[in-house]
Amino acid sequence: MSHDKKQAALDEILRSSGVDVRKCMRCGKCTATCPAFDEMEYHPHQFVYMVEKGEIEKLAASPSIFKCLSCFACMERCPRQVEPAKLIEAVRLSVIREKGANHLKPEQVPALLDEDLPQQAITSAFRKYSK
Amino acid sequence: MQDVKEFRPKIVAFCCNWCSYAGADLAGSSRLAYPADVKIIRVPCSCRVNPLFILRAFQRGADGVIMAGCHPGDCHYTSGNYFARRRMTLLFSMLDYLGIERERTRVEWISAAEGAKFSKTMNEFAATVAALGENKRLEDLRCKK
Amino acid sequence: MQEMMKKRATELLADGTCDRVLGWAVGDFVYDQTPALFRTEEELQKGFVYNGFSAANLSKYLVKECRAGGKIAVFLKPCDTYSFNQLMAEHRIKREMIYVIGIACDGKADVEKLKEQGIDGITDIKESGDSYVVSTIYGDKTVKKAEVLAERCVACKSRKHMVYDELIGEEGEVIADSGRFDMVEKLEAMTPDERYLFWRGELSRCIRCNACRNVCPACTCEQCIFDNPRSGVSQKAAANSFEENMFHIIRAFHVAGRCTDCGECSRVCPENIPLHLLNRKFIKDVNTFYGDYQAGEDPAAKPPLGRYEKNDIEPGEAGGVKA
Amino acid sequence: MKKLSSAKLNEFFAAIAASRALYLPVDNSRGKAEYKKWEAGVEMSRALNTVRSAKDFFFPQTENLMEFKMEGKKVEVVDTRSEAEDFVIFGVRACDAASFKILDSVYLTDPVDSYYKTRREHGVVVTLACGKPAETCFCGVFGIDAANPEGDVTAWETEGGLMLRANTEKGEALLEATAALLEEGDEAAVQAAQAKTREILKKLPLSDLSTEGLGVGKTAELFDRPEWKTLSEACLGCGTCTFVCPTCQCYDVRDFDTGNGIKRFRCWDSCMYSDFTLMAHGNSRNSQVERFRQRFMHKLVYYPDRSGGTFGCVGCGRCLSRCPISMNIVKVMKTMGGKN
Amino acid sequence: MQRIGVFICHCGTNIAATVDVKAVAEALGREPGVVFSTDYQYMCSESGQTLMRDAIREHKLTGVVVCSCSPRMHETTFRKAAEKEGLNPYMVEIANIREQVSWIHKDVAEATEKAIILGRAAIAKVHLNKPLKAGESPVTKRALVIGGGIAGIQTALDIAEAGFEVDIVEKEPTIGGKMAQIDKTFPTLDCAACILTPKMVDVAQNEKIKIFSYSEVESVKGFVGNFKVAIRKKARYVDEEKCTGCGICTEKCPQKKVPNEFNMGLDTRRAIYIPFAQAVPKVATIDANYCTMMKTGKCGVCQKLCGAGAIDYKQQDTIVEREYGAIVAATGFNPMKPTQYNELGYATCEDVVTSLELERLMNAAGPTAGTLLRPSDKKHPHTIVFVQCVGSRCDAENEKGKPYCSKICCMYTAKHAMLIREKYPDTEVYVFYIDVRTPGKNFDEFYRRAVEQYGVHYVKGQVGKVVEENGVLKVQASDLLSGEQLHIDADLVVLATAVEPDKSARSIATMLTASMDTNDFFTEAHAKLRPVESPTAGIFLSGVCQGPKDIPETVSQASAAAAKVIGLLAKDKLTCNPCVAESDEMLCNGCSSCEKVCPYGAITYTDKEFRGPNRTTLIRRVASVNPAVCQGCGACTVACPSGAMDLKGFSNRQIMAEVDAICKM
Repeated sequence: MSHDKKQAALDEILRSSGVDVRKCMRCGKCTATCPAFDEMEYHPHQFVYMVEKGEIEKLAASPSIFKCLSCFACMERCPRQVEPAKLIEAVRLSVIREKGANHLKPEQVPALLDEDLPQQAITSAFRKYSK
Repeated sequence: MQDVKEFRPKIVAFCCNWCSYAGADLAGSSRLAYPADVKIIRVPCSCRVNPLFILRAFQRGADGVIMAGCHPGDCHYTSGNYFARRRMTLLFSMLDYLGIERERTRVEWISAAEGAKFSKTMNEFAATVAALGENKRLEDLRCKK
Repeated sequence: MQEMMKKRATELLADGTCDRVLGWAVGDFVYDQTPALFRTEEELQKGFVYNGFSAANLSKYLVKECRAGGKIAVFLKPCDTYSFNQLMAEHRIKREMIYVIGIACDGKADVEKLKEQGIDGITDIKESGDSYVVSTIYGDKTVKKAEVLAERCVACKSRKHMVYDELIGEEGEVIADSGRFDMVEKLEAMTPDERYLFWRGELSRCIRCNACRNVCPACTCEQCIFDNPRSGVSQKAAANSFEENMFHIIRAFHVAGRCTDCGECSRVCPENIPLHLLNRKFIKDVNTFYGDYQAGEDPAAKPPLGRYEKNDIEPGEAGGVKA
Repeated sequence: MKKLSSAKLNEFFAAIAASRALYLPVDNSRGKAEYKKWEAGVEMSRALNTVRSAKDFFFPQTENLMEFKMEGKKVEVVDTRSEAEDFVIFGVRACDAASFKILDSVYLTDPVDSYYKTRREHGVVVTLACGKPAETCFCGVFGIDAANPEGDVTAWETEGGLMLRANTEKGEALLEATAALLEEGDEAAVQAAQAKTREILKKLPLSDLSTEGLGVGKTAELFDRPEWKTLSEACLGCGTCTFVCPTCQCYDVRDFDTGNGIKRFRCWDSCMYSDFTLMAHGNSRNSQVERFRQRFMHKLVYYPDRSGGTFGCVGCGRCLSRCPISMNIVKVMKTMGGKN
Repeated sequence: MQRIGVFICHCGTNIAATVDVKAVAEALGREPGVVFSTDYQYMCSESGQTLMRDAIREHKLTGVVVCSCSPRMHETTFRKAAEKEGLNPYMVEIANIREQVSWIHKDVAEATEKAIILGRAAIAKVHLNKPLKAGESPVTKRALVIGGGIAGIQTALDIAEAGFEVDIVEKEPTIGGKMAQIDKTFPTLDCAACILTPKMVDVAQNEKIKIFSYSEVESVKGFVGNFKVAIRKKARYVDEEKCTGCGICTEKCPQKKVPNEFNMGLDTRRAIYIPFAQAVPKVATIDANYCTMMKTGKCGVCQKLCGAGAIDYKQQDTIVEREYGAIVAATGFNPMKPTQYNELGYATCEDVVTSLELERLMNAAGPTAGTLLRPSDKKHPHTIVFVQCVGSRCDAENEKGKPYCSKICCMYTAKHAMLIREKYPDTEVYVFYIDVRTPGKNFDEFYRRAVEQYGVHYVKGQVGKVVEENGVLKVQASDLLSGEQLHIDADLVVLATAVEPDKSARSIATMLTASMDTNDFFTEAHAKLRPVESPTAGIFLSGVCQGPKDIPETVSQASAAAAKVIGLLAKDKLTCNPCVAESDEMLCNGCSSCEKVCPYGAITYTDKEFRGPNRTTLIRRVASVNPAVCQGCGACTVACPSGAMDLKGFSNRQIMAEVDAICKM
């Protein structure tokens, strides 16, 4: 990706999320609190740092963005109001807005349901798929 | 060709004793030049600057008036520059409302350590005012020779 | 309304609530009313008047009256109560000496507007519903009240009294969308050159009669700096354009954050200079820069120039038309 | 009697303005009449009268008297008077025309005020008879005839045009100079116009105002009347009445420090001001009652005392319409004079 | 007309090389009022000053203008010289023709012209100068210290040592403050009580010090040197003079179930109590909220038992009025209660404690007599997790926490970890940190010892969740360096919560008209150069009330504040800056505009009688400025619409005269 394109992708994420990544003091409380930690390749604090470094492409390519439950624990507990969940949501949206780039199709969802899946996860799962 | 005399603006700078006047001293001891058109009046604090003084300067022939004080939060008297800031905000807004060139007035916060900023600010301001030309809109013809 | 007010005034005098009532006295042509003190029922019956032309803001007289002692009842229109509060806030009047009778107001007529309609030789004016029937030596004419409503009342900011001991008539509301800043905005939208010409055109007519200052309920200085030879800026006449500007800028600045926007300055200007536009500019600026504030709304509120925020707008950012 | 057809009015103005400044009432941005210098395209106002009176031409609000130039420790006195230029004021009403006589009686009697005198000598006054007086008019009370004003030239508006009559040499010279545009006028048209005006004058609400009980020799009787207190109670102490008044003649002499010297000038003063005639010991009139009384006693008693009965008011009505609190000489006359 | 002398300094060649000093002297000599004008090589030298003094004498000068370097350099020099010759020092003005002219301009003609103009402005000002005399106000030679913690104690002792009287007002029944609750101190690990209690005894025994314990400041009036303070002595229902502190009442009181605040509520005390054994004053206090006698009128055990007859159930609050010359705020801090952090379980799990609670759990005089037992089951904890920065270093928008670093937590946590590992080597200790901040003498060495010598597990990361399951605290945390999420079964979790200023500080600041920052810490007069003074004259700051700090820093600041107080009290009279505001009562409207912008509370209003017109009198509200309090900023002069308020030495007329001279065409 060219430098300009990289910058454009970064600007778009920052704009659409409204997050100021520079506020992060790297305490890791977001990651400490994340219920989906084990599923993730990159963790919430890494999200913030990667966005700060402009590594949007790497993030967008990671399945981690679809592992986030959107439980907002990281946002609630972040002492610096960085709101990692908003970043994750922004990156996710940037991916699924690409035509046909849905991670899953709605019809694939029922098959993936199991009894232990929390209701919140199901609801938030639907938020991740385009209409 | 006739030699047209270059316009030299008259500029009055109100400087607070604790920060900006000291900043001007530093500019001086660092030999950082700014136009001789700028003349400084020392006041204890920017909050001592009465809008009357600013209008008075224009009346008496000033082409530009600048007020310099401590950075907000650094006032020697804790809050003076905050009050000064509100007063000047309103005064400048009113001058602009009356159609008087807003570039003729300026407020700048200059600390005792900012000799370079003092010199830069005065150079800039003098250039801006020189570009505007003579103050006509707030002049008092009786005070002109 | 007038009769109700007369009745209450008479009662208040009789029961000792007050020893004098400040109201308006009849003139020769209905519209030329003079603020007056009424001390007896007889005086009230003979001279008390209240109608669409009772325009004067009586609050400022209370400064003088409080010094005279006794207890004063005063009739205040909604806009006058703002001035009253401001005078209270500045310790210029003593609340305990004053009995405030709030009176409902649906706007005052401007006799100049009547005359602009070509009505001359007025001998009498009668209210009739939403109209005035004007008798003149050239015959009767009827005009709609709305057409001759004073400019300040067209953009009335509040029909609600900020203070009263009793109320006559129905209480109104604060009018949020009064449009009182429309003209200020129009001026702001002009180029500086246009604004300069506009204000030169207006202020050059100033004859420095001090009517604006002397009627202003915010201008209650023991001695105005412009009258004080020791101030170094005293003036008796606007000798040139600078002095015209100087007087009005400084006056506006001195009442900034204190002006209750009662509009008396413009009402009394013999040269019809729209002086309220200067004060409104400051009111608007204060609202924009420091949050909504109307002097006289709350006598306990800290005035905008008597407080600050650490992140206030910088003069350089605010000097322009738009923040 | 000369006649100027309506069509030639502008030509007439142009002819006068060709040789000297011509001032006439013009509507300003607020629709109010004020005297402006005529130039092509300027329309005369239809208003009954100007906001400020015509006295400004002879007795301007501010006027430089002299100058002191300073250079270091040297002081030089400079006479700043320059030869005044000729001018014509057109459209002066009867009241204002009468006011000039009052001003003259002050400024042209010994010691003569040279500043005033020069202006007076250089000005030609063309008066215009009133056609539609207002309710605030009461010039008749003081023997002024709005239908037959004084002045160097008197003009009447009639259907056929303007009728002009020269009353003085200066007036005759003016009509002489513009003779090419004028034709012989008809007295009858003037009389008709006058009759019409006089009919209206009779109907004015203040037409029955009386000067009885006022005037010469009434000082002792009126000075301590208790009504002064109630009348002045609402007075704001502003200078509006004095500054719009055609007969108020008081001034203050002030010095303005320019930084290079002093400009000594005079400017209108108002007896309503707290610092009027301020002296080293303080003010001679300490309260507004006294100042208020001074103004009206001057107009209604002191001046008549000194001028053989002529009142110091011409009934123009400006103070009636301009006073911020609608207190005025008529209310004073009604309270202090008449039946009392 | 003044008789002004003008002196142009060459400053060697500093000025003379760029400014034609002779031409300046000549031009200024022509100005009105100037009777003498000369130039000289070095005006500030002894001979230059002599030249000036001779001229003052010979030419009977009433005013002096020196055109030289910045007034910030030599204004005082020249004013002193003039004063020696009998001229009022404030009749001397400086035109700065070095920093503002010769050093920044190259063109001689231009520089000379500017020097002349600046000289003219100074002359114009001197024409309007008036001799000013610094006012004087007496100093009450007694200080008040608000707060009896280590800061207040140290300040009081130092002031008393210098021979001045000091009062300490402490709202609790005893002095000692937070330090009394602490077990050991870092980085030396000595016992806090061992070093604090002797100081408390010193205070009690010092004849110069008077302790108002269980008392609060009710109101403060006056100004520097002359404060009048009302102190409310809260009723403790025990006569302080009679009580011997024998403690029988505190043992026999039947009401045993009162949470013991000294032990952070970890155990209970009686309704009549002495907070701890070494309390000063050692006097019992009845807690009226719990006392059966006070609540029901039935009991009276303590009264019956008290041999000294000190119990007085009818005691009332009393107000004591005292005068002081200086006041020291030493109001201290409290650790934040972290109940807002649900995820950390403080509100729900008994075994999640704050660091100060841990201090009590480790203290020999604490509820467990010094054996570390966890609150829930009184068992030894084997795995302990420490969480740093709880409520500190939060974003300004964050409502739960504070934006500042609490400064002491890193060090005391290292201390705790070390002490635990020392005493209970079988305990695993984890410390979750964001940064470990150890700037201080022997501080980093201390921390490294905790890691290297004591094997404390320092983990870069934060704890996300603490949940109790069957008596085990399940701790979920991040280890950012390994990228792992840790799950630790802990027995005890210790939260290093933010320090916050004591709640009483805000109202005290208001009474003192001392400014505070948004976090309710007192603001210092200058962050660098006047760190122990409030901008309000006569108010000094000691300890954490000014900002987070540890014990040695607190003690240093306490002594520094004491030194400032001593400096003030050592004076018999205070000389005030004569360039202060002054209100012209004839012009004053009494509108209070000036008062609202005065940072020092120097303006007060009185109703005064004036002569009205025609032999009447009228009473008007007018402002007056206390010259001892006014610092001369001039904010009031602009707020005043009538021009009644003016500033001496920088009057409206003077400044306008300078403007005129500078702008003159």
